[in-house]
Amino acid sequence: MKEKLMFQNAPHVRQSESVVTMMTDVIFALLPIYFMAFFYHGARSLVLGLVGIISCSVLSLLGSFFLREKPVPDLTPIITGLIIPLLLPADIPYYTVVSACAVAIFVVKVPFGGTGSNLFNPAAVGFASVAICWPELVFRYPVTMQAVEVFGKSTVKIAQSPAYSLSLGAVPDYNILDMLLGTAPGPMGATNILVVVACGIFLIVKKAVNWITPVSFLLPYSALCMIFPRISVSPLESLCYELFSGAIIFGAFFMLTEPVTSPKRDFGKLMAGISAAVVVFLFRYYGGFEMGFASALILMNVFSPIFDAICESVLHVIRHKESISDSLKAEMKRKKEEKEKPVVRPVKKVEETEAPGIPEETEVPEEPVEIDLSEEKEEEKEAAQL
Amino acid sequence: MKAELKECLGYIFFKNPVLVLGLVLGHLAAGDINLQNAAALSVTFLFITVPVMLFAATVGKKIPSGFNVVFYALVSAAMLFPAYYICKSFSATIFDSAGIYPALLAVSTVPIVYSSKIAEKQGVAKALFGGVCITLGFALTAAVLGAAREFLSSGSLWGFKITEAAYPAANLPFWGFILLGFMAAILNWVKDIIRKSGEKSEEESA
Amino acid sequence: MSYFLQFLSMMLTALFIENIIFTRALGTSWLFYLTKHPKEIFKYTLVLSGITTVSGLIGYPLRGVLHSHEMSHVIVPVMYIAVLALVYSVTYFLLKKFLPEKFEKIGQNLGTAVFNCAALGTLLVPASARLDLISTIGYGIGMSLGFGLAVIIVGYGLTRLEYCRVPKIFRGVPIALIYLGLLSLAFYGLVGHQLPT
Amino acid sequence: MSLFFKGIFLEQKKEPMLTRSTLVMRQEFEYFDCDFPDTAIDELSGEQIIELARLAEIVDESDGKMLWEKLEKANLGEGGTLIVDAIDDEPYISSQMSVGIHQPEKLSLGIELCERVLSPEKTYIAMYRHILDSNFGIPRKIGKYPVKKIGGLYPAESRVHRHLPKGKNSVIIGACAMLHLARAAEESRKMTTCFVTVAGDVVKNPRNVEVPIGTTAEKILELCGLTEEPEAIILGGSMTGRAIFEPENETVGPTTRGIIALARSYGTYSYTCIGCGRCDHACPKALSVCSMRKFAEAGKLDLLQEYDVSMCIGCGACSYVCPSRIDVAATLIKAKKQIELAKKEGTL
Repeated sequence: MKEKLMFQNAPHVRQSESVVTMMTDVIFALLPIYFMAFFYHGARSLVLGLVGIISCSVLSLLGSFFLREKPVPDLTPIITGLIIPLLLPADIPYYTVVSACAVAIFVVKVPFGGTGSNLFNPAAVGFASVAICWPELVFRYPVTMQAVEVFGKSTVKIAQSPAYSLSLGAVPDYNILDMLLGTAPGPMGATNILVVVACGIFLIVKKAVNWITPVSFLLPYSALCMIFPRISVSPLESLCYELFSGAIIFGAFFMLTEPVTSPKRDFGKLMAGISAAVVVFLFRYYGGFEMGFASALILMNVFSPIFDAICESVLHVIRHKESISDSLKAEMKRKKEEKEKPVVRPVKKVEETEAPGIPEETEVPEEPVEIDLSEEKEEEKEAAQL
Repeated sequence: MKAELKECLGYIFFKNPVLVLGLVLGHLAAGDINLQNAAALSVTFLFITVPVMLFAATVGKKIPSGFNVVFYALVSAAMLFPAYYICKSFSATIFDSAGIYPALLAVSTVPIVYSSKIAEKQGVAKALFGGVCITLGFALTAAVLGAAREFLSSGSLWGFKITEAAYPAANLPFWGFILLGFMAAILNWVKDIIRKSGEKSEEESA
Repeated sequence: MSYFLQFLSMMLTALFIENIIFTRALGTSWLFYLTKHPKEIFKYTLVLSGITTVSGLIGYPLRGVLHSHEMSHVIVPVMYIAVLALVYSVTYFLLKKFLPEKFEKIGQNLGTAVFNCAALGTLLVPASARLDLISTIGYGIGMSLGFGLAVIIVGYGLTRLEYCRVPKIFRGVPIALIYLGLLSLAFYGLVGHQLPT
Repeated sequence: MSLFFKGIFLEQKKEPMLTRSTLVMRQEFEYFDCDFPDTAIDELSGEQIIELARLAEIVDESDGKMLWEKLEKANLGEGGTLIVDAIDDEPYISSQMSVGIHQPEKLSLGIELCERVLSPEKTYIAMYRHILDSNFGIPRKIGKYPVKKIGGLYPAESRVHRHLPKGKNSVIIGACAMLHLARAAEESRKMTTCFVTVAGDVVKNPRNVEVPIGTTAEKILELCGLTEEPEAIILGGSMTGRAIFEPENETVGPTTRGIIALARSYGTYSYTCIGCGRCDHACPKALSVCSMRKFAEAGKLDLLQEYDVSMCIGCGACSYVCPSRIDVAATLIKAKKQIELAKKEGTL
């Protein structure tokens, strides 16, 4: 009996749901959107999705080989590979999707250390890099209900998306129903609002994604759109136009809730949602870019640790409620005594502050970066004498 | 001669001013868009570093530490004029694409910090040699980066068109940072390989 | 009143939208030397903005004259460096005479605070954009405050890198550069086009 | 928000063990001789009961202290409450509840003796309510003492204090200790046995057993029979126990709650953390578990202290919930020990 016994850590009962099940839920939530894209734009959207998945997973295998760790069977690159084509138009050439996936894996994930430690949302960075590089390709969308040829030049008529006409301040010439059902031209996966919302709710019910970020993003954003409409239409209508154009709802359910880069605590997620709403609102109104959502998201990823730190300080006070209130009472008592008998104020010690800028004694400014190069210091020194 | 060559290579690879010490990053990231800009930056860098090193090694020591920075800035500003004429020689409209970056080299970290921290303590010959090697390191990095970005963004080298543009956004500042980051990583990788092969040869010999 | 609005709008654009580090990459090597406590960095930016506004004021009439000159690409920067040197030496001696104990604290580093790319960039960019006096000052102050903001943001981001499994060859300068690149990608999304330098 | 949901929901899997009667291992009992053998049980005075507990060396299984010390020191004063701990909120484990259910009259006798010593104003038996996967109804009263159902999520221990009136002190005594006190009073029998739940998907007939203290885990497992070779054997609770390698020389003590034999072991393989924040959500003490794990792995003990790792009660809720199968609780408990070590050496 003895030889087969294995060691395992404290809680010997574990939840049945694992990372793999969560990721498969997200993939299942993305498939109906691909079906709708196939319905509107023909087989090319499926081929684009396939290209996205293959390039992302191959590159991430290469990356994990490069990181010299054995490739762990995780599905995050597949999700990135599925999300990127959904933000692009259906008739985009294949090399753009491959370059977006390459940027998403090789610039965002591999240098920062694999799946768990990327500081930015790979899908957002991938899409932003493609949108900046080929704006004329990314921001013109084929008209729906016409199959785009899978290979070769696409002959489908091109039309501007409602988001573009909104950024010019003109009322888009598609009514709200069109945009709900997705017949308005736009990014492949982000126009059929009903299907996207349904998949989002499916994700929230399956607990693969938390419900706080999308809700705390969509509510303030719609409030802002109603207060400051860009187009002279009734506030409710302007809200619908703003919300249904420009991949806002798709981004709220699939990109904003990416677990690695969003804050960890629920209160932090709330703060992130609200500030993301404000930043996306500003980006869309004053940004020079039609698709401001992706770059606003990258900015929000920078502030997620700050929201966590705020939460932690609030909770720290709550946890130490009693000890803090006791010390406060003691403080008040001490102040009362001080008021009664005057005390000679001790001379203030001149506290020396560490001089900013370059520490003097380093012969060559070897560590320009504050990140500790501890294990490389000696090797750096003997390199200096080289 | 072998020691100097080894030290010069050391400056270029192991103590590359840009990739390892992180000295002059902004100019390369935003200013170094094509090969001509790289050449302009390197020439200006040469004309600034060598005289300032010389000045620091000889006169700089005597000036009190807080005040020598002014002289370095004025010397490098004075050296901007000859650099201007040379830059104008290889292309008239160089300053439209390079903008203010060649002129900004005058107050970059090399003449201000590197000279007052290192060149003052070295002898004249060593400071001069150090200055030349740093310029070499900078020029190599600038050339590689400039060529890569020009080829990617407009498919041409020094203005002569080779292919059509592969990645038009390569000349933007954020791609400059990312490419610099990857070049620095490749440099670390090369250093690793050299160190490992060095250790392996020591094991065989020991 | 409209002057104040113009000043404010110029300052805000320079502070957030056209941040000096992320969109023009001026003074990035300072970023690595300065990643210290936010209070320290704020003092630094105050010194920077003070000196650059003063030298901007002095340099404004000279700039108008020199722009017509055909070698203006070189003469304007040299003039500004000379003005910076003048302002620096004046503050150097004033500090030495009137506030000696403060002088010991930041004496040696005052030089590096004044003569860096961020300071000269703050003077040259409004010059090459031919802005009038009010927006020059606004833009200058905005750029130096933007420098402080960027240093704090990147400083905070870089401390978070310790908990990522960064591979060995990317540690130190390379990963900081890639982080900076991704941040300026986000700011580029706000601007939408490449800024003239 | 994480402030309101405290702890996690666990299916208790208590079924075959709870309703089956306790199997008693054949053993000879030890007796003690006290100097007042003839006084009837209901005239025993407080000191005599404490003397009985001391002679019988009864150990309270909820916290491992000696029962007579607890009885001596606990002066409840007016308005105090006595709580009988029969809360088995860990899956598989029901050793304390089985005492209350299968031997109610002995338990109520023990509680009555304790009441005479402490003279509390209110006494009740605490039981965990969420045993949903079995059609077992928790009794309303055991003997003449009411049963208060402790609701909420795992871990329930930390929530018992919430049911008490503010400002009044209270005593928690385990149900098995009460039983041993009753036996000591009736047959002046020493405490030589302890109650252990034997469970797991490999055990042939899982049930609660009463075994002498010090018997090895292997003998107990043979008592209940094994259908196949287990991959992991756990000594203690299913959430806070530890995996053992040699069952033949690991012995059972009064505070061991159960022995669990599992067919498949999780091992220590885990994916990378994707920062989903569920461990923060599950922590009953509202600690920032996700960042603390990162600090613990990076070895930053000062930051860990700042994030209050000392308040971690080691309940294992975070590791249970983690989808990447990371042993968050183990890392934090190890870091906590390192901090105490560092504090002792004065490095921190």
